[in-house]
Amino acid sequence: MKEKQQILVSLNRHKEFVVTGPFVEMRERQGSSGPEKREPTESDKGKFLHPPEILTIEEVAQKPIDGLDTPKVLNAMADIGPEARLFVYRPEGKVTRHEIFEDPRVCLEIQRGAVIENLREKPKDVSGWRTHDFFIDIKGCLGDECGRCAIVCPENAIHLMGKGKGSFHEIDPLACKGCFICWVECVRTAADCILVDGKTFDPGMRAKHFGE
Amino acid sequence: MHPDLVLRIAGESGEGVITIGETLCKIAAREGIHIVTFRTFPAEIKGGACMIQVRLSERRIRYHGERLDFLICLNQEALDENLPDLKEDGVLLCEAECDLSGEPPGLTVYRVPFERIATREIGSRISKNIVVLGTLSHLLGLPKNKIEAFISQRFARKGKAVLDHNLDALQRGINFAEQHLDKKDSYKLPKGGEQKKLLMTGNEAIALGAAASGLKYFFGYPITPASEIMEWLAVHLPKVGGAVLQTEDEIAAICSVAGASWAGGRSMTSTSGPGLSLMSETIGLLSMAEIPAVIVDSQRGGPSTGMPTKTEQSDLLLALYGSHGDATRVVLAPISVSDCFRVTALAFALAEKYQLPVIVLVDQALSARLETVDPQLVERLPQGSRLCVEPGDGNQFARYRLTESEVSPAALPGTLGGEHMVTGMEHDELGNFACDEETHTAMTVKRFRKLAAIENDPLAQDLCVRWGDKEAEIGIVTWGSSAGPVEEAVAVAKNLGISAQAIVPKILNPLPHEELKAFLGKVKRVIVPELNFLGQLATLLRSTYRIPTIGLTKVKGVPLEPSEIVEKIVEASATLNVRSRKLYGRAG
Amino acid sequence: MATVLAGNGAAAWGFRLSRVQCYPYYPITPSTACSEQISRWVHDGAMEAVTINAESEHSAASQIIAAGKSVRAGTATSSKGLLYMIEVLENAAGGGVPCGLFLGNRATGAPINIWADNSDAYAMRDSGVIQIFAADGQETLDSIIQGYRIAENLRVRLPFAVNLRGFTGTHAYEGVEIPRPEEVNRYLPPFVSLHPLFAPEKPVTYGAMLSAYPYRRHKRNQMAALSNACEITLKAGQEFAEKFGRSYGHFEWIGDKKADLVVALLGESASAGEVATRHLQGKKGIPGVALLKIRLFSPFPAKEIAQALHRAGTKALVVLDEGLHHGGVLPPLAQRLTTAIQLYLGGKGPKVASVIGGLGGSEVRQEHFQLMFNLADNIAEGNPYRPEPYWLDIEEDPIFVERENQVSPKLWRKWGEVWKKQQRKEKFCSPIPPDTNEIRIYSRAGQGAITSAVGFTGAGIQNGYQLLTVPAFGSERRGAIITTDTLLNFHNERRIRSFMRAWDVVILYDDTILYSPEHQVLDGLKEGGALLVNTSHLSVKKIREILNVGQKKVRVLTVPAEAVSERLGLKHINMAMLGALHKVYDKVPFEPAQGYYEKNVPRPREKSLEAIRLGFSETSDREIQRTRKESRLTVSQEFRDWRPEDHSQESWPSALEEVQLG
Amino acid sequence: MYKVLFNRHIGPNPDSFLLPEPVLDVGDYGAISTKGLTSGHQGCTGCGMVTGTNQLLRALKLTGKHVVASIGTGCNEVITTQNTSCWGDVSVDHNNFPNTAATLSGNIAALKALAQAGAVSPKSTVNVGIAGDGGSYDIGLQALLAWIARGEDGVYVCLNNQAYMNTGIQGSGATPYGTNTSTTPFGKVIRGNQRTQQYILDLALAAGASYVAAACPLLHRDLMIKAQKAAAIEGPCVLEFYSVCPEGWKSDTDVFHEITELALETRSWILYEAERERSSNTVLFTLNYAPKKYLAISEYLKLQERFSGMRDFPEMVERAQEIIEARWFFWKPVLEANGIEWKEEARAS
Repeated sequence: MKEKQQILVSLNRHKEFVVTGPFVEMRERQGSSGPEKREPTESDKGKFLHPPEILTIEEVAQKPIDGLDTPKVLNAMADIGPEARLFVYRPEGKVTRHEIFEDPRVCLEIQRGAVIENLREKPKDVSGWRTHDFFIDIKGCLGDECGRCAIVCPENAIHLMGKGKGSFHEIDPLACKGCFICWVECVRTAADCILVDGKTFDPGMRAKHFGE
Repeated sequence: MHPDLVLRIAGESGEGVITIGETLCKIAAREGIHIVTFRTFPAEIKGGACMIQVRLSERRIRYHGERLDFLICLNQEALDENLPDLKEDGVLLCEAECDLSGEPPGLTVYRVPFERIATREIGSRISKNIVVLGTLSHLLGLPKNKIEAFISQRFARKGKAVLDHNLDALQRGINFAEQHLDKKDSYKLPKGGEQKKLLMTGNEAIALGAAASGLKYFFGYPITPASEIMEWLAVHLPKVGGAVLQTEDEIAAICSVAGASWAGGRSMTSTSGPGLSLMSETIGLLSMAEIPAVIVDSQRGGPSTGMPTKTEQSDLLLALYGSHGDATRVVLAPISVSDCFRVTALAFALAEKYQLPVIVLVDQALSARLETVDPQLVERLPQGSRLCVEPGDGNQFARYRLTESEVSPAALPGTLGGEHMVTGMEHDELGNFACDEETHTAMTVKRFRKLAAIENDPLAQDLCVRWGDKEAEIGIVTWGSSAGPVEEAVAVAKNLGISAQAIVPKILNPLPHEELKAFLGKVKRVIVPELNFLGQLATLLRSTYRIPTIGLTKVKGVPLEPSEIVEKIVEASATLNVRSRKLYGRAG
Repeated sequence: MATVLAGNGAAAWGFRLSRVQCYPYYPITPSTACSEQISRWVHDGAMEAVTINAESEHSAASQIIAAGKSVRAGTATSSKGLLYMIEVLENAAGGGVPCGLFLGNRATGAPINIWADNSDAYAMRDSGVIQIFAADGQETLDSIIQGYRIAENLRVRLPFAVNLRGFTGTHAYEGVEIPRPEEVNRYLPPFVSLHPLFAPEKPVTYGAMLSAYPYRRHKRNQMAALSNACEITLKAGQEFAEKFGRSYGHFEWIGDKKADLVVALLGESASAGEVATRHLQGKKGIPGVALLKIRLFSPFPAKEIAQALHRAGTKALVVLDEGLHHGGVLPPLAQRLTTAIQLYLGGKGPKVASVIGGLGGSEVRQEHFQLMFNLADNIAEGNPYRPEPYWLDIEEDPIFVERENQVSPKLWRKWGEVWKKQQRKEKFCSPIPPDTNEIRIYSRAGQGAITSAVGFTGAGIQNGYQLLTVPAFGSERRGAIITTDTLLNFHNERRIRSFMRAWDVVILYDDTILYSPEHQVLDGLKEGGALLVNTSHLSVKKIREILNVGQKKVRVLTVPAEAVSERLGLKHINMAMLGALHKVYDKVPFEPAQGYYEKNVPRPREKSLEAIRLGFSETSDREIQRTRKESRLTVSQEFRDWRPEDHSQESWPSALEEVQLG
Repeated sequence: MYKVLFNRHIGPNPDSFLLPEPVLDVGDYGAISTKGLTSGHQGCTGCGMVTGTNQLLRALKLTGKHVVASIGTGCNEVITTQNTSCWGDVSVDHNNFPNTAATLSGNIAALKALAQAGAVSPKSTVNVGIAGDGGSYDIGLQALLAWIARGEDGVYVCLNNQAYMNTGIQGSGATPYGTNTSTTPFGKVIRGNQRTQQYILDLALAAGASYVAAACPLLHRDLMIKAQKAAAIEGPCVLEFYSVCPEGWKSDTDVFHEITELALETRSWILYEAERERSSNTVLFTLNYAPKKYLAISEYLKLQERFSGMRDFPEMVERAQEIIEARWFFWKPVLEANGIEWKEEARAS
């Protein structure tokens, strides 16, 4: 007796989910034009918060803020001294709040609450960690069609250079710790164009990984 | 000629003594002759002496006769036992072998070798009684064809051989009489009236009366001497749509009556002294819950097991006052078999109309007595129906409504809007439990006003029988089966020149105060003859009317005899002219 | 116009007026009611905030710290709940998250105890949170608003906590002024996060792992910010005074400006101290006395307090701590005061003695303050005193000793000499005359006595008096006998929040309480006071008998509150009892109170008002007549009197004669 | 509990019956435009865990939303925020060790509050909580299950390297049977970890999660599909990444590929996902990877010295095999529907 077929309640506009017994199969839903192709979009244009600015006397002097009586502000800050700060909060460009106060911090390079602003940070040089040098043969590399090595590199050391046919991947010498994982991936599944210490062939390493 | 004939047949129980008597009565009844019988039972189940005394008369009689005209004895013990009751100029028909040494002269004696005829000529001892019947019919001039017709009708069911056998025995009896006996005495069957009479015992009359007045359910437990009522009803009540149930004991019987009667069906039970004792608590319930019920008590020698087959009138106080508390009930007492029929019907009428238990008191003598009854009795039965409420009259139904007319309408179960609670606990008008002082007083008053209402109810009028000269100074008050001897006694006293009058109230609770007070107002002496030791009716009369009474009590297990009463009348009349008033503590 | 609020309710209003946007909560006695009130408002849409039903205080604290990085956040907890939070609170102070905490102070540790003391507040001293102690509902509300103003100040950016003593503070109902939202908005600007998470233009990392160098420099900044909080708290208090009229500072100096003897303490217990101080002020033979009620505990205003003591020329300072020193030299408050005096006044400061009291809900009564002033006087005279803390209400270790055997022998061996020099002076310990009216209600839990007492408080306040209602709480559940006390102060120039335990009226919510052995209902009842009992079958005479009142001049009144409520179909008798109270105690007039009750009685309103009126009218001190049960029979008396006729011979003529036969 | 349905198709599945549109399938090859962490973190050479984090962040950024991560103390947090921050354009809130899910819940509430105030559009941010296996199975379980029970919309990722690696390889709730760690050493009397490992995804489903999935960084296409699905599906979603840890598992730094492959072939790590339809409480299970040829567990033990002790005890290996087969039994219907034997020896015959 044919199992009683049942359609699973689903929001999906392109696929139907047919239940037969314990199993579910996906079928094309009639009249669906298939998922519209969409590129990984730029970050969404949604509404976000805007952090307030905390300006020193020099910064205020260089870029006067419209909507503020700059000279009066500068005088007030001068009274407080070098550690005077101007707190300005202008989410949509227009100053909604401002306040002059003396920076309570003693060690000025440490942010309030030991907060770190990510974009101001420079990556640490970890090149000292590796014991071998790795270099990608530009011509051998498949460029943006492959990208295996970039996706498995624990250090995000491998970057895509260029676009289209002439593109290739390059290892950032400051970031690579020499873990061989990119080499294994390239040899196994891609172009086998990563040179270890300048050599493409290393009998011991190949034997270990591929039993040759 | 003799207006009536008193005849007794005595012998060994099991020899068919009673059959001879009953056959004689049935034939006589068809002739329209008035009959009253008296019989004794031996205590043993089989064997032992027994006798049946039949009095046949042209006029209505209520007593089976004191001295015998005609004595038939089938063996020596019977002869010795019963000879003294035979009149000097009576007739004796006895077994040939009996020796008659020292029998009084002037006695007509017929000696018939019944034993020999039955065993040797016919070959079966049990048909001896038919032979006696043949002989007797010849002596008394009973037409042969009537006897043969009766025998063939009676033995038809038993098959041709048995029938011929009995006819042959009858013929031999007649032949012997014709050949050997020459009729010397003058006794003949009295002349019958033109109308045929019914013949029945007291128990049968009660059962028939109940069935005739709409008895629907009978619950009983077998007890001598009342069992015949249940047996009769078990056969006949289903034919008229009723039902009989034998319960495991008297308590179950009376409780079943209570349930069935509450549910709307006329119900009854019959028992004897011990049974009435067991039923007394439920009589209280019937009175409290105001449920109609009829209880027949056929009294026997008491107390306790006492003398089951002997008659006595010693349950009166139990019937009047049995059950704890002020329990109300009606007590009736018929004085003859035809009276049993009417009084039972009256019991149902009163029970239904006034919604309370009615006790009918008879005794063993009356229960077992065969008597002829006037067939017209059936039409003129007293009627009484239960007052019921119409369904759905809206407001809450008050089962025990206190109204000036004492009786509150009942509601049969299932009546819409008639839902109510029935309980043995004191209750208010709705039937809910209520134990405050006003309610209990009011409800007790309601229950006792019923009895007062019964006194003035037309149903309960002329329930007293009067005999003798209305102006006589000697008064006799008795009840139940003792009425027969009293009637005889008054007649005998009249012949002796002493005027006495008698009153027999058939309703003992509530007493017919007007008639009794009228009667007691006239007489100077009151004799209260009854078959119990205490003088229970006397006690009742003394406590109710505060009158002096002369007691005549007898506990021999056999009915009173007119001679005993006449003797007491003579004694009482002797005191009439002696003005010695012994003052007893007269109240206030 | 003041509204009747419990401490918890005032705290909830503090959070609501500060427009807190994220309020995760986890229930714990005694601060639960604050979270319940906020949940009710949020669910009714009266407060725009996101509440989280956290599964533990640890998560609740994590949530306010996470949310506090983007919005204004706050929560309420007590005792052990706070101890769970301490593991995470470091991240708030360390991360510069200005979130707020309301703490209903309650004992911690074993054995478990749900009543008040400061051990939970003392346990969080090292989590870097600003700690403010409030003394009553009003201070709690105001301190929470000021707390956010201080915490979010750009020179602070640290979390704050407002402490209020459990039950005597959190569950005490009194008049609280609720400022209008727009005024608070002017005082407290909306929250702006310095490093918001939801700002892609400046992605930030909180709680990075810093090694020694950056770590210690960060901690240096953090401590600098915390010390700023001291000055900013003062400024915030003054600005609050300008806007709302109630001034707040680091501490409150109550009593003589020039005071040789000073008792210092934190929070709500000071209400009893005020009464004692005013009683002793200006008495013959008693030098200047003052009560130092410290409000800002962390950062501790050491310099300001030291200078105040110096200006007052204080010779002896007794510090009451409601917590333990746990191996420290002195309990925390005493230790901080001693250090402050030592650092800022050198040798010229007052001598300091430490007293421990009020632990686990122990009462700090007025006579305790008299004892402490007496101790201070002895110290001021140069008598020796213990360097280690004294204890209140410990029979074996009293402050003053009359007989040696009264004290445990080992302590006598240690402090015998000192005790000998310390003598108790009667002039300090004279009994304080009561100048407030007090009402005690004995009821069963679940009968709604508190609702009626709070209603009465509202009516009293509307009439211009200052009232305080404190229900006694424990772990009893429905049915147990509990007490609810109400205080009425007619002099409105000074607030009184301390009970004399001399009752003008005692109310029993049901007559079975008369038989309860532990509740001697007549104890403390003033001469001429009244005893009101809810009963429908005991007469006044019987009650006087049960309590063997004898000739004591005490009025006894009864009210059949059950019958009244039943008639109206009300489940509780508390409204009828409220009306009865007005009948017995007339200082709060009945008619004007109706206006208040129309708006503030529980639903069904109409029936409650009717119950109050009936309670008022049916209260009486006369005997109550027993209603006769009318009979339901509908038949005439004549019918009932009928009896069967007597037929005895007298009533009818008869010739019958008694005769003897034979 | 819940009604179980199996997806007949075995393999990665960008479509979900809970989502109107399928998620972006990056395929096995081709460069991926979005960035993960910035380089220069302090992780061990050849660390598989931080690869998972990278791929997670890249996948979430593919959805075009701003990512806010609530991370709990552990290897992943410590190596990426050592005196600096490698999180790039992701805002990070590290609060404490046991309260990753609580912190996540706090940030979700903050987002809701800001949205209520109209300051932020809620749909443009995804809140993700990242913790290790210790932080999810043991100390953080209460916060995690409570967060799921509250049904808040967010993603929770457990980087499962099967022990407390940050503090020096101590045994955790996720440590397999027989493993040698510093607190469950392979002694003469008690040989290695006596507990069998727990499974956080089962607990999450029982607690009411909308979507759970197990993934491994080697098959990055499958991982990134699951990450995007978790971000898109409404309600609490829980992911678990297989994180190769050369230091903790005492393996070479370059065998990331081989170890993962062996894990999949010996079925000691099963790639599956489960979507729950709330109203009817049905859960659709999809098996994403079924090994062609089953390998015995002993193969998997070879490359990792944490199992060195266990290798010499056949009954322990047998026990480990039973544990795996007991777990694999769940997928019996799907396998048979696709013609694959679920039992190892059945295949052999």
